[in-house]
Amino acid sequence: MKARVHITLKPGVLDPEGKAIGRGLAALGYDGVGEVRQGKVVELDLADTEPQAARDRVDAMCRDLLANTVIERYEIELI
Amino acid sequence: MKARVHITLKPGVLDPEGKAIGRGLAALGYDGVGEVRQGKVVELDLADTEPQAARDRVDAMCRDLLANTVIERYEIELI
Amino acid sequence: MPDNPTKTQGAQTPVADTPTEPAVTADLAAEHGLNAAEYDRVLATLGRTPTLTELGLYSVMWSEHCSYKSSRRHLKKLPTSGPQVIQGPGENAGVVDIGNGQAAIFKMESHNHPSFIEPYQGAATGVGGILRDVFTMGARPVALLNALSFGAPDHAKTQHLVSGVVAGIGGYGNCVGVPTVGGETRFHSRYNGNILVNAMAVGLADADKIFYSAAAGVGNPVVYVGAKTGRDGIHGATMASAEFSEDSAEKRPTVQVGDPFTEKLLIEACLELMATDAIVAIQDMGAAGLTSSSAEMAGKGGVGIRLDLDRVPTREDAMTAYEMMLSESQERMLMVLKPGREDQARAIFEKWELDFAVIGALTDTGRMTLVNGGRTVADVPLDSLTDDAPNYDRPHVPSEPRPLLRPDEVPAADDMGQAILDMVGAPDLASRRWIWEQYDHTVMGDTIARPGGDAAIVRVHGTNKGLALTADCTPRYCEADPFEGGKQAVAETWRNLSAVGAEPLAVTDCLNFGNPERPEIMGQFVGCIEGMAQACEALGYPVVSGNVSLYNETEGQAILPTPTLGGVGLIRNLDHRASPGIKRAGDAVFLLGETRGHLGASLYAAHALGHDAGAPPPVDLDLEMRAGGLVRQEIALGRLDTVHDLSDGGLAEALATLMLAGDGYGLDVRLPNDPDGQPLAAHAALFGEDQGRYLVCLPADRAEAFAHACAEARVPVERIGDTVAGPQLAIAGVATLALDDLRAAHERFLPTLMA
Amino acid sequence: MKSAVIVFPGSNCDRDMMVALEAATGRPPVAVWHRETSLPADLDLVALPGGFSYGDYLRSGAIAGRSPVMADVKARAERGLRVLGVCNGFQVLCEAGLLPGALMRNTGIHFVCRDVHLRVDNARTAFTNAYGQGQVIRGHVAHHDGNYFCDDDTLTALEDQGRVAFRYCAADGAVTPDANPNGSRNNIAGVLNAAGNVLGMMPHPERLIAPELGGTDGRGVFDSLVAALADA
Ligand SMILES: Nc1ncnc2c1ncn2[C@@H]1O[C@H](COP(=O)(O)OP(=O)(O)O)[C@@H](O)[C@H]1O
Ligand SMILES: [Mg+2]
Repeated sequence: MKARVHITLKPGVLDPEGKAIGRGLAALGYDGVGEVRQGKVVELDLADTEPQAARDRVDAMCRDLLANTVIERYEIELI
Repeated sequence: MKARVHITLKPGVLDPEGKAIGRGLAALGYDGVGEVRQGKVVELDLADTEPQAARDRVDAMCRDLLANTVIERYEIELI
Repeated sequence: MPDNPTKTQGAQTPVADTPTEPAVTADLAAEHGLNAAEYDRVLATLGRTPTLTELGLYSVMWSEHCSYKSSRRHLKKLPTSGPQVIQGPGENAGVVDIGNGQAAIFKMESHNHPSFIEPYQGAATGVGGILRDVFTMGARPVALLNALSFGAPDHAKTQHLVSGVVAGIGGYGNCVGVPTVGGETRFHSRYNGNILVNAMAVGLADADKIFYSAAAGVGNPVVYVGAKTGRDGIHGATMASAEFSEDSAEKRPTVQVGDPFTEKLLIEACLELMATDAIVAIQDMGAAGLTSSSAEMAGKGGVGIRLDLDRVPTREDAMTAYEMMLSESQERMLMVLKPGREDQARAIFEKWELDFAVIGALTDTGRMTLVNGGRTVADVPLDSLTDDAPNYDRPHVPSEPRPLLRPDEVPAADDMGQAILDMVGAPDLASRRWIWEQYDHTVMGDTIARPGGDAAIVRVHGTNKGLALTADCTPRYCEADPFEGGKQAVAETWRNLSAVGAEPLAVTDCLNFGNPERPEIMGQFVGCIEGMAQACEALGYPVVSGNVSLYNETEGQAILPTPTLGGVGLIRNLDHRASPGIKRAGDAVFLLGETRGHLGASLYAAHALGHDAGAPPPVDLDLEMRAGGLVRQEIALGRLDTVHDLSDGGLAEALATLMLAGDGYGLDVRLPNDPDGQPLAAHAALFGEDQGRYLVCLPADRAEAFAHACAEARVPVERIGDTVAGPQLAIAGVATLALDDLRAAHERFLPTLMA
Repeated sequence: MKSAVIVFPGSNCDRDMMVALEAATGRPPVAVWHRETSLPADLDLVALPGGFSYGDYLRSGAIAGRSPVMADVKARAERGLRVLGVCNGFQVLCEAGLLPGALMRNTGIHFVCRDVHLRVDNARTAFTNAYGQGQVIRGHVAHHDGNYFCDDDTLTALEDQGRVAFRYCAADGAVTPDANPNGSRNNIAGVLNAAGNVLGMMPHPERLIAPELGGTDGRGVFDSLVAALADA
């Protein structure tokens, strides 16, 4: 089984890299681009076979390491 | 309209970050985690209203700035 | 690997391809960059058709990048020895004696093509590669420099390339924890399609603990350490040896991705193992990876080598012998250990979480034998890969000499003050702060002179000695007159070292040129080398390491000839050193050397005329010796602490720099006269780029003694004014400029370009 | 004073920190490898040096913050051991939960290596008593992720309890946006835990300990620790 974890900055936390991308796009002439936010995806190959157990384990990994909940939130997708 | 661009390293390209995350998880006692790959997500607010046009424009942005197709590939999702 | 015989009868071993691989033909050889004559030579050497793996070996080992086939005979002209030289060219890096049983180890290398395709990773892996060249010899890396040539500031790709290259150099060096202390950066349209990224690394070791690459000891284990092998950058060496075309970015295989974290662990692990006596020979896997490292180690040692490729740590499935041998995965090293030391070494690498594998053994056959999946996939004489590689005497024609450019042929600015501001803010002279603030230049706690001066100074840890480091070249001069340009590049590094008070020890170089198959390009190459050779000879300043990068062309447009020189000097007592910033009001300001107002090939002429014109300024090596010697002597005696040499932008640039690097002081000066005491046109006096000059400031009460010392050393000198308390540059009869305006002009260019 | 410096894979200011500590305390600190499960006994200080532990992969300090030795660092800090984290060490302390908040990417996106001015916001701590209250000193930063973030409540608590040790400021001590090299909230350069025995700071005091290195203003941090111990 595979899990994909999407990690994004919490709303309200300033995202300097997203902003820089936005400026870069504007400089290249792409207009009409509003807010740009950047995040991370971590893809994991898992030995688990049971979806709920897998999800719980990945959730624990997120809280333990993958995300810093002071600034980030995460979403888990099993594939 | 909103677009979400997933940017990942092409298969076979070294992903030191993914490797380090994998090691970090193993050190915390999470076993059964196979390969870990890490990528980026960029979320864009777009003024476009027509999906195909929006997709084409985001595709151009990817080739121009968001991704380096020498080592990365990307996937566009409209939401 | 006791089950592997160390003696093989090469010619009798059945050599076979993996069944699924394409048959080797002359066409396939051509696609691998081997021309018809070269392929015939392979056939004759082997007496049979090569396997695909063998074709791969020849293609990378005979590439320009690895074989130096166009440059070898000319590189021999460079002086490479001297009492200070412990190891000259031919090893991974050059080694010079710095006294007290210590040695400085350094080298410069290009990563031009990969940086154009993927600026961040290209530049980053360039730094990683040059660091390995240095620590593979037993040195702890202590400093990095980089010499960058970008296209015109307004070219569509420039901003993106600057941003990626600078981030990549910083990203790698900062993470590894080696300070990036200097370099140079230029912008010129001739680099629009082919930027240059040259990186230099400097390390320190005990002079009696240097590690070399020549393998020895039949039966000794061959060990692979570091990161795993993937399909990265296969054919990087051949790529670095071919011209670019518009679609290269599409066709080329993947460039390598660097992992500075693994490199940091590799440095620590290698240095830990080097503290034992387990290593016989060691070499990093650079261009052409496992192929060149194994061939060169065994070739140099005059032994044979047998590798069992099934034991190579790989990170991808089903890699073929061809792929493993040609992979340019980063952060890997090859070593030959003393027998029985495998476990000791393994423990160290495992502690640092790095791969470790015994992948073969030395043999007595003089051949490289590769085994994979039970098959012998290659078996070739080592000499044919290394010493007997092609060696060409390419036709070369000298460049057309350019006429002298008289000052009256160059328009003088109406507003000389504005001209000075324009010059100080021009792309070639503007502050590089935006770049070096992205580099950690103080990590390791020994950076005594940070970027921004003539040469950076890094203290030898735990002592009061320092290494002075600089990288320089003036490609405009090399284009106008390769011989004088080659001389000048050497002299400029020498001058930059002298200006901080360092005794110049030796140089490394990175020779970047266009397509050597064009006689006019080959002429530039030969001219520059001969000029460099003359200067190095005259200055007692040998070349101890270097690198050649040819085929820097896109669509037939070659780069400017760019022989980048990296100079290393020694300051024996750091209490006595100099820097360009004005330190006090009331100092006498002297100009050393002769000012003739030479505007040929100058930045000013290029701006005023809209194109490069005229012969470059000649370099008088005898005067260089005398002036540099005097400056160093006065600094060493503690009598001189404010020095700046004159180069691009001439006197105007130097006056501005004295103020910009100072603590808010000003200058009250007049223009110098020519050697006959006659006045010069203001634009010629201000912007002429006559060589061999220094601007110095010293307390007025010592002015007379200083002038006397100059006369004694036969160094022409003129007192041109004084330092003052007010933040103003006042040039009598020419202009008065506020320090704030100079600073604003100087700091504007890069932040604006990169915004 | 007996001190230890923790070495993570990828630490690169460990030697610099040891040099500074030895100069201030007169005795060489002990290097502790991250995989140790306990610190040496009778320590007076443990320092987490700068660098790129685990390559700063995932987030700066994230993987190192969970390495084996950190459990004992936490336990001993709770019992009052002084802990100093500089740069990557500060990031590790936040990730390990010894200090509140997080260090994010600099707002300017780039790595930044430069001298800055720092205002000593609280000179009554074990780490800052050698400075005057409100004194403006020279600091030196070299980081990519030095942008200190915390929520509003945490910020109020830090400021009300005197737990901001240093702020980035202009030469005259004014705390202005221009003087902020990384976008930190309220120009925060260093914070303390509630008990005052743990300090994390982005500027590198160990790089400014001699005139030839560009200044001596960093010495105060180490001298303060020595003085605090003598007073205790
Ligand atoms: N790419 C770079 N990286 C680091 N430092 C640089 C770079 N480019 C220029 N510098 C620094 O900027 C200063 C000016 O460079 P340059 O004009 O080449 O000096 P000089 O004329 O004395 O050789 C030097 O201190 C140099 O080290
Ligand atoms: Mg200079």
